[in-house]
Amino acid sequence: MDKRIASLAEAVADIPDGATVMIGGFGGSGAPIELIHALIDRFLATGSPKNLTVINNNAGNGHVGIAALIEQGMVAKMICSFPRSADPRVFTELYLAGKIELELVPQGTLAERIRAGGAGIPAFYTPTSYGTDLAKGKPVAEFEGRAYVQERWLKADFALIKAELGDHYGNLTYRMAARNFNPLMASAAARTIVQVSRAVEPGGIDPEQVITPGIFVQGIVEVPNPQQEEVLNRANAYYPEVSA
Amino acid sequence: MDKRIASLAEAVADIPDGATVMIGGFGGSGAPIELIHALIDRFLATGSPKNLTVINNNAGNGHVGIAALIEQGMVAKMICSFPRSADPRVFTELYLAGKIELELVPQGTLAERIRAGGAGIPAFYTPTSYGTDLAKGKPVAEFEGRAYVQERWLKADFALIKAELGDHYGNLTYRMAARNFNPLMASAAARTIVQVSRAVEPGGIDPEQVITPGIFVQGIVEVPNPQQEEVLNRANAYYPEVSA
Amino acid sequence: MTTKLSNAQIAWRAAQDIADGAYVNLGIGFPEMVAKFQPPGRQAVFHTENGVLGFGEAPAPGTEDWDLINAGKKAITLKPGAAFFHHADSFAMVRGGHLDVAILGAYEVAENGDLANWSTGPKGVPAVGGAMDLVHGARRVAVITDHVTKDGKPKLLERCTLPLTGVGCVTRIYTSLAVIDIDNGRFVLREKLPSLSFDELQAVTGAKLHLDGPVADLIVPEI
Amino acid sequence: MTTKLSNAQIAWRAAQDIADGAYVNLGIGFPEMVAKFQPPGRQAVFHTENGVLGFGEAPAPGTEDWDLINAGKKAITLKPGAAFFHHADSFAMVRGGHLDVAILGAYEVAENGDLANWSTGPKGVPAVGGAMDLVHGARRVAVITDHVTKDGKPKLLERCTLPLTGVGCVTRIYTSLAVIDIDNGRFVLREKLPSLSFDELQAVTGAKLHLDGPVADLIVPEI
Repeated sequence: MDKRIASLAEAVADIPDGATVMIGGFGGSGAPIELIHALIDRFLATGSPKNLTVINNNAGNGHVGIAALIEQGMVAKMICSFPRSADPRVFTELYLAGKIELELVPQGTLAERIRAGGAGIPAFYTPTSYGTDLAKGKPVAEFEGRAYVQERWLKADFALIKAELGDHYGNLTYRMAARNFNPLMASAAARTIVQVSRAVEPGGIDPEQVITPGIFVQGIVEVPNPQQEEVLNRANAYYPEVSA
Repeated sequence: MDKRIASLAEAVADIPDGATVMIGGFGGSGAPIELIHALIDRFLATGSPKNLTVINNNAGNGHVGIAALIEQGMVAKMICSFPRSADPRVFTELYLAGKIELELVPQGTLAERIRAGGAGIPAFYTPTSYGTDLAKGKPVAEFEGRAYVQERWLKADFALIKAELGDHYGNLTYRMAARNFNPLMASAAARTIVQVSRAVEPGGIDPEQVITPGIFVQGIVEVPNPQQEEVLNRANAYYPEVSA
Repeated sequence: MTTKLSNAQIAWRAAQDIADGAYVNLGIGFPEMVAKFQPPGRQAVFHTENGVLGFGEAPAPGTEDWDLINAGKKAITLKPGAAFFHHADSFAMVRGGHLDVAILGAYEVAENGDLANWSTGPKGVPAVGGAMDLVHGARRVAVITDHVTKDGKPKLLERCTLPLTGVGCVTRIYTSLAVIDIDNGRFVLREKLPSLSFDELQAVTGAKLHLDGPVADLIVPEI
Repeated sequence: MTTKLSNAQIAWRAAQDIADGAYVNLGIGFPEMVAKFQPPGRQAVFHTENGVLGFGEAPAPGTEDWDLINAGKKAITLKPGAAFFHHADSFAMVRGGHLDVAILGAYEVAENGDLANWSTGPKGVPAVGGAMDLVHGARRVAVITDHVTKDGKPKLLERCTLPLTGVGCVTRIYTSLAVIDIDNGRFVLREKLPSLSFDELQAVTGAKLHLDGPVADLIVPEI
């Protein structure tokens, strides 16, 4: 019942080479920077994990967080809606060099595919992308005179997400727009690891205010005062730090 | 922007004969008893609305709320998962007499069909009911070696729901397990009318704690100290009251 | 000499297989009783379809809050760490494979894992509730039931005769006489009342009972 | 004499068609500007895909909270009555037809309502974001755009040449020269700059402009 994990290193220790990993956040808001950096630390120390498939709305910004993960060569494939950012060079250069794969998914379809993965819905129909290049090869069907595209669920081996409060059972709240993809990814991964800004006892979150019930969470690690990607990028930060 | 409606009578005034009406609640919890009774009052005064299709998890209990709506002969069809209750006589007698139609839907499928209606998903696949009588006539498909049934979205002309707090823009919270189908139905109806136990100014609900954002709500009417179906039934209540 | 287990004793036996920290849904009625018999030192988290995770026992009579009920519409209480959610999220937990165990009642169970527990046929008012979702959602679907019907007919059959709730979904059956696994389309006997011979048990079972290793004595406390 | 509207003026014109109480999504970049020009006495509710309804203008520099951003990753503020939700609920609002208006930029718009605004072709990194959802979700999809490309070529065409964002989705176009409706597969001119003749406008438009009633003068304030 107690899902607390003592350290960031331990929290990411089980992610194997080739894993599919959902990473929460929309741009920097809700991005679990410390969990991502712990994964990089492990890779630098052990050479693993690599060949990851990463699911996130974006493909990194600057040289921290997901951008740093990509920059280390740990990511074989990105599944995202918007691989652009203020500073998308890391992804862009690898992509144009053919060294990283991209599956581009409309943002609402990405969200719904993840939700479907968590909800046991293997496929659903959406009007989104009908008649466009992103619908190529997908089944289409007509309902009530309108055309729709069939989309498949998206699941992951691991989800790395960021929450505000987390109790020992894994019940979570989020902070403002940092909620975004985090609750969906929590539901769609075999193992969901959460960095919470504050760990509380069971009962420390009003049951009305729980956004992610603990049933979707396998591990929580407390990271007080987490870093914001936007702030790091404005300071031109690199991870790991580049020696001057 | 101000979605307040002054009276229960006004709140239900626009529901026409033959309308499809989602009614929130699971058993008595979250059931908008006062809105339902206002609809009965209108029918008794004007003869409308009738021939309603009502979507609810159940089919009424005792002689108040949905049971009273059915007892007045206003309901042509129920779409529900569990038309049984402590006292289901009103529905049972009409059903066995062939005077009311029933579409029986597994509870999770009912919830997901309503959510799909609100989310613009015309169809989805679920393992639920595969190989059973309730899947008869529905398309089936196999995904990753497992068989699934295709289910269609469910929408309504009106939703009558019950919430705890409601601000003038229609942002809502619910009370404990009274949440149940209410937020889903709010999203799936062309017009969602809410009885709130307390109306507050915009800003009176923490944006983190809004369960139903106002975009899904067309009208709210304040009903302080709402009645509980369970309490009414334990008092053997009838609506309208039977004169002694 | 025990000739059959009471419902409470069947529920007790089923409760022994629920791990600490497991997420569990108990069907309405008889299966709800399983919650009372969690072994000491273990704490399961109970889910109810109508949107509560982490609920506790019934409140004292007169203290009920009718906004806080379970799927059987009975009043419940909350434990620390509980959460509320709407019906679609609730069935995302069910259908999405997040529950460890669902324990349901049965009219009939077949050796292929088929379950019939929602309809006794075309007469009367059909009602399905969440059963069809639960049987295809929980990681483990178990049944608790009397071994035979009230008029003594087998409930464990080669094939169900009543309308199905789910196909090939049940993996373990706790009855008033035995504990039986469903494995590759066969009933495999795991435990039986010590007072009962294999042949006596087979005689009240509607399909062949297989053996796969030793059969333990089904011993439960007086309750 | 105005020869073409500035982006701010185009945004101003588009803002005049947004009703009081409307739920509105503004595409990232140029369309965000529409929010600045709500007519007095009207209040729209702005939605951003990343899970906020009811947000306000940008905070003062240095007071940003980077957990409170819009779809363009710019810092925002909240108005009273705002709400947070996750991405699936956010796109339920979009796809489910709950938004009154979406206003987007365009590379090309065709007379059949097709829109191309996400990809300039196979070169570079493709990025789509929420555009494909918005064009099939909002009740009214409008485009704001310069009337021609930077090198003077028409952006309003018989058929799009770039990869489509959506099929038959746009119903009104606010350009630097005109306001044009799409009606039954035709561009119907509603307003044009008074300094511009019909023929001059037609000459920079890649498909036939139709008339259906009087053409009003497109008059906007200096901004």
